[in-house]
Amino acid sequence: MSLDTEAVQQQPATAAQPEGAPQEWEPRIVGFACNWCTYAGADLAGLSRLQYPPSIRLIRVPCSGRVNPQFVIRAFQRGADGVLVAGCHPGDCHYSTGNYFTRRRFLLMQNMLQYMGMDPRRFQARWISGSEGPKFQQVITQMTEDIKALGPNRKMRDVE
Amino acid sequence: MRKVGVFVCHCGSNIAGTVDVEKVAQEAAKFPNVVFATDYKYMCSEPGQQVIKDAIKEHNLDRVVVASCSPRMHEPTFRRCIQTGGLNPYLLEMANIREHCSWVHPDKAKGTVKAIDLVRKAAAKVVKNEPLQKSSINITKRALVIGGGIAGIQVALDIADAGFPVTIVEKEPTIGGRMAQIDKTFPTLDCSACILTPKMVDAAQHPNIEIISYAEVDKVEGYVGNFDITIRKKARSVDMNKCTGCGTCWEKCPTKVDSEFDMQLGKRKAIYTPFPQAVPNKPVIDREHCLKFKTGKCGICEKVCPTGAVDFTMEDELITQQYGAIVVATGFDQFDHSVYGEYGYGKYPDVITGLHFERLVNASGPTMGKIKRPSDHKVPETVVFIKCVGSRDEAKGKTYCSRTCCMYTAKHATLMAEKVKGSKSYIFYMDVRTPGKGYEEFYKRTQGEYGAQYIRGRVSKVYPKGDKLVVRGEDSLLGRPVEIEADMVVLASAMVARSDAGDLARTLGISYDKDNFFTEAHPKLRPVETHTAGVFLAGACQGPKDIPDSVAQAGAAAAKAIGLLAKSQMETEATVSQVDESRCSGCLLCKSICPYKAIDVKIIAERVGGKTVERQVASVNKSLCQGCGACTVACRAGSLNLLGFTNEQILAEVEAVCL
Amino acid sequence: MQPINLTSALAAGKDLVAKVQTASGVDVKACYQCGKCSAGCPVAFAMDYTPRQVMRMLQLGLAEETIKSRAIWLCAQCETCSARCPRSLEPAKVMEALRIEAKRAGFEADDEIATFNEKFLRSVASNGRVFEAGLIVGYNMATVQPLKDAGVAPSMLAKGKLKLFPSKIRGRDVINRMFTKAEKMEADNK
Amino acid sequence: MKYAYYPGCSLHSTGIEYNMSTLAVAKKLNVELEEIPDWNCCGASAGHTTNHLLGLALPARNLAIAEKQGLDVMAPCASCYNRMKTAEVAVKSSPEIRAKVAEITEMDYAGNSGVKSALEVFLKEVGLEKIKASLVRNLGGMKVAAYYGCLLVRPNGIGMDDPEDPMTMDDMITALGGEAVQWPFKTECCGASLPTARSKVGLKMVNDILQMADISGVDAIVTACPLCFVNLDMRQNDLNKKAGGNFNIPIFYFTELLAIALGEKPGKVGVKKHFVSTAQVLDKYNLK
Amino acid sequence: MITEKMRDVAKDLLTKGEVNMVIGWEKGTFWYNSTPVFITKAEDVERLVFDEFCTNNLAKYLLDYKTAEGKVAIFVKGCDARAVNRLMQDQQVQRDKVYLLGIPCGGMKEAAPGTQPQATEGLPLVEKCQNCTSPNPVVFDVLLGDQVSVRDTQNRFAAVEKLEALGTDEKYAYWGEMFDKCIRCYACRNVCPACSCRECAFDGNGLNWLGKQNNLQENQMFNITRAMHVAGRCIECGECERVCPMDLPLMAINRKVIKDLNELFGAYEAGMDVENRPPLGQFKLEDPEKFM
Repeated sequence: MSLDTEAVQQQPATAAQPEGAPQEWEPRIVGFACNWCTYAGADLAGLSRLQYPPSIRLIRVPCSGRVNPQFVIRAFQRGADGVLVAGCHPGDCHYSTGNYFTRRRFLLMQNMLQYMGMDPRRFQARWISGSEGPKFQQVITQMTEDIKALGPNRKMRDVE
Repeated sequence: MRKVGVFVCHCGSNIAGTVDVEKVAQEAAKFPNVVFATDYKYMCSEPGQQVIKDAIKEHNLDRVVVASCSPRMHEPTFRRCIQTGGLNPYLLEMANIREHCSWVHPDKAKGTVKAIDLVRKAAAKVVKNEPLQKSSINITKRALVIGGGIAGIQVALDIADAGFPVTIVEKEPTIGGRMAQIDKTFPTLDCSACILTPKMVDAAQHPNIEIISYAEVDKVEGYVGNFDITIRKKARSVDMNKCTGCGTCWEKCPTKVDSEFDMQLGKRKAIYTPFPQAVPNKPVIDREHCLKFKTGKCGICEKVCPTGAVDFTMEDELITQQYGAIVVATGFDQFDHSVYGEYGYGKYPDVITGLHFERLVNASGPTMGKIKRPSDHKVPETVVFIKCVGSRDEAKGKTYCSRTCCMYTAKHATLMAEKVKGSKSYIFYMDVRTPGKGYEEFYKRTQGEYGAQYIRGRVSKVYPKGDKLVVRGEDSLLGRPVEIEADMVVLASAMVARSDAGDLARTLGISYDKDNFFTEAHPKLRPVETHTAGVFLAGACQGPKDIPDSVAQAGAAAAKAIGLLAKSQMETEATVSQVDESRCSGCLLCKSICPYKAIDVKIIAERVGGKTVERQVASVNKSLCQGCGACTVACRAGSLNLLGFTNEQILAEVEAVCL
Repeated sequence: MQPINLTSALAAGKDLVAKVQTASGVDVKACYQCGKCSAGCPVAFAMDYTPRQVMRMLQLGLAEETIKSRAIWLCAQCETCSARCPRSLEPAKVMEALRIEAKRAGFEADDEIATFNEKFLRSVASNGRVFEAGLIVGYNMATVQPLKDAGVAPSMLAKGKLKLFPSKIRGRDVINRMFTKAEKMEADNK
Repeated sequence: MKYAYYPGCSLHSTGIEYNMSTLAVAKKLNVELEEIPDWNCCGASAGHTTNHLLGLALPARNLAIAEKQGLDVMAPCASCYNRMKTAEVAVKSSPEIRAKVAEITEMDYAGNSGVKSALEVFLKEVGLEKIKASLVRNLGGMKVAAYYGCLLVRPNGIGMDDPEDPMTMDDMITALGGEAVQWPFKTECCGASLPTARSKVGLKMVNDILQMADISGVDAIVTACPLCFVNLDMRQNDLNKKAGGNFNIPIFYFTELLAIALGEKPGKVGVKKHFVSTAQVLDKYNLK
Repeated sequence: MITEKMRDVAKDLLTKGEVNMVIGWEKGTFWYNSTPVFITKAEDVERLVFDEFCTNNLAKYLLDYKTAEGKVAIFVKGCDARAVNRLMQDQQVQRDKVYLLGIPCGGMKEAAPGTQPQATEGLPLVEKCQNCTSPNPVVFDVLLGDQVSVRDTQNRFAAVEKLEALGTDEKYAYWGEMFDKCIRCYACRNVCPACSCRECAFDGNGLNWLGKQNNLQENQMFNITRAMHVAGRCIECGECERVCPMDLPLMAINRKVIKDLNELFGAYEAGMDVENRPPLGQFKLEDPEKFM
């Protein structure tokens, strides 16, 4: 095994920062959240005023089973530093079975991205229910820290 | 070029306190297609909504973005708002800058950056929004109830009382179901027949209820609101219009047959009603045993019938009728304990089941309510009850707990103590589960007042020794093997799905679990619905249940059915899947993963190389589709798209947040 | 009765329980203590712990007590328990694995049965087959009951049921090597 | 029909009648038996409860030899049958075990040669129809309890008949003109080596079985296991002397009754070697 | 000899009118290649051959004759047969419209271009055949020749495992180099029997899943998406890799997916039958739960 150099070599890049951004680099994480569980969980985090880094941008979908792997690749292409797919816990799917397909699809996708040389921390999937505001907070915080440690993503990106 | 208006809400200080809302509006104004952007203190208030409506007119807006709270909160509000403002309600997108931003990011600078991103995302999506329409379907205001046990009767009465016609289709010659076989009901010990038979009569006499007994559902076509259902009325050999139920025929019939109703402990005739209070109280001829059908001779019933109702030439009849809703209430079967060699493979006559015991203790049962054991009609004095027979046994039975056995076994022990003075009941159990009103108290009385001896352990073997049955168990609390010489052994056999449940499920297009119980649409939130819209569940066909639970579920299923029938038209989801037929190759992988069976094959004709050829494509039934979007990802070619969450819309959002 | 400290018991018994689980292929946690095994066990009446209790002790990590028990030696390996277990666990296999562990740890609570087994196998190892006359004599001598079963021996000899000399197979050396290798492989495995 | 014959240690000593009668039946039914050359002990329960691999390797060596002969094995002894079947199943289901066993036995056994009990070979393969056609005399209504013990019917997947209520021998008794008494202790354990190793415990187990047979009103018990046979036959005397029993139930190997019904002289199949005399009952039913 | 049998059976089928076309192989321009041939007349059957160079998987040609009248007969090796199953599962080919002539296949060989004819024994097997798991047709109407035994396939995932062992950045660098070469000619897709869409997601004037630029990023998008689209559907015929003009190690991607699917969701080989749905089209409640 060779040393994973990504984390140590790449310094936070400032050049690619949006105009007027604060000094500390904030990663950009695209999150796909199912309407019934994770989106509601994020709402609950808000209602409970649970603070987490402003790195996440949630895209609302009806079900995690709606998330096409191509959306994930497109996010990386366009400059996402991390991608999160989140939905109801297995057994809790509003549509009964959607997240079981999600589970298979993204387990495979995660392996594939890793095989292609993406750090697995950049693409994660999580089950967050509508009552798990604290879990949403914790997942976003952790993922942001993970990605901060890795630095900005350069892989698969088509914008410099 | 779209004309998008962006409306940023302060939500008092809820948003404005940590997000620079004016800056958000200013930035939003620079986004492509945005022609107007403003902020306001409370966007959801009357004046706030007026700001939107006015702007739509003034700036000729064709799309609207509201940046405020969660769409799960106010999306319906703002959809109505733009609708009154003259726009299709689906031309709205919301940016959740409160729950997802101002409330969680105290750093105003960072929060503002994120809020701008969220608005950009919404604006990018809304540009791709198209006007959507909810479609509507007509509802046939009639319900079909399959199964006429206590659950089915309750459903039918409730729906009928609400003013809708109901048909009960019952497989047996009479309604009443399992509850009619039961003697007393726990925990009150009131007589089962006394509370059931009045309901049976109510159902029979209700002007809105039609009972078709000795019949089965043959075919189901159509969908919610418009099911075309074919019912097979089995040949009864008795003309229901002529028969008065006088009973002369079954008195004179020479053929005796083991009674199914009495669990083979008593006899009935070849022309029979299962029990005296049957509804309808008109007999059927059991062709398998009737001498006339077997040998061509006899025909006594025909001769003695005063109204000439007996008709040996009768054939099965198929009738087709339209229904708006279906309630399935087909009940349960009792587990067949003949798989247990250690309990004698069902060959020991005095090893009986709970339902047998019900008949033995029932005053109108084969022993007139005197408890006598089947082998030699002796009154048993030592009785062993074994619980969890077939339940909680993955090796030979079912994995689940049958829920009712703890209580009915306690009831049986109570009845033993009452009916046979000086008798002793031993109950082998693994756990005693009594979660119900008055249940634990009943169990306590059984142990205390009625002196039933509870022994924790599963019985390993029952074998005859002389005229006794030796029962070997372990008292697992003591850690020692125990033996009881009993006169009779009663097995609390599991409740299992009807043997033909799978067939009915396929006919109805509903799903069933590994044990053949019908599956509810959601284990918590939609417990009486199925995945097939318009089909509801009541009673033990969905899983083991006692009478109170079955009746409660029946009421719930009736309410759901009434809710459906009360409308003359039903609105369906606007955000449904759509097939691009030109792209669809007809592989139908989508069909196999749709949880609602909303996708079907459709044959289309098209011109290829100068000739017309037919090919198959997928087709979405808008009334059934619930808009989950699973099919869109299964489709590699992207020929399926989910309206409201199209690939184009989601990709636009991805691009917008990555900018 | 001393209370059992379950916290330390679980930790202390972990390795042994794991070994028994691997060797027997039985997940002891899956046992729900219904007692059907013990109810049907033909030897339970003579055991210090019923088979169910053996399973329970393993669940709680009291593994050492199980390998010191007499129950594991009394088990006749009739597999009635395994055939009737509603969870398809196989207590008989657990007993088998516990015996092997007990031997390894030097606990042979029931000397008589352990001795019998040992003599039996020694007979096989040296002859390739069991020499029953030698086995009975050797076993009774070892357990200091030289006259037990002695009464039947003469009549057995007369009926041609006992031979005075062992029947030995040609491949005795192979059998001998098999014993050595099997012992070594099982030892390496642990 | 030809099988590799695995008599096992018991059939050469305590179970000598079983050997004699098995060979006699085989001859009558034209089943050719070729003894496995230089076979070794299967290890019985002492083997596998001492060392798991040894418990597989001992029977596997015999099976490997039979595989070279190109024959399936017939093992009359229930214990040998059970051990060989276990080895067969284990080797077939796991290449890893197969390799280990091969290393120990110095022979590869691929699982191609399987094992059958004598019950299966005579009553299932040859079949009751053929047996009925060859009967010379019948049991004349002798009341016989079939006793299977544990190892023929357990565990699930290895046993050759139902573990709770096997019928193979009962059907034979009926076919031979006897009355197959239905009794609940067909598969109750006789204690195996316990009557020898721990006689108090073992004798109680034997006692229970004999008692149940007694109250079921049987003339005789028939078995297919040499260890069960010894326990039931030889221990009656012990029980009568030490425990105040009063047993006098003749025990037969199923092959003995079968051979007699097929015309063999009782003396030739070893019935005189039993501890409990068989003369009375054979006399009663004209089977001398 | 298989070739004789092929000709006999083809002639018979065409003469009797049972089929209107026979798809097989004929000798190509060079001694070391045999190319697809489409025979419609009985007198042309002599063109048919079967030798160690019939590498092409013929199944996908069936799509060209979907709407044709009558039946088409097609010769199928193990991989062609699995490909036919694959297409049938996608409902692109109807079983009663094809007549399958099975040929057990000992593996295909290759010779360096331009070399002189030589004995085929000494030639190496082509890559795709070295680890072939199903040399015998899994579906056929008649079988020509005797079943052959399966070769040792222990090295099936060797290339995948080698790549898996690389570090993250090394992997990225490796694949970056590979995909940089990709010219997006789509030959891999066009030849693939798992790519049965009427119109590919990457074609047409609908949504632009893929940009038109030929750069690394779009090539990555294309290749990863292609792998996901054939996930659980790839029958390992290796045609994509064979036809790739840039020699991309495409099977190292496909086999990675096969390996993962088998490890994660239980053994599944695509195209062994038509009933068993691909793993991404089904699920089990007890699937591995790694997301928590």
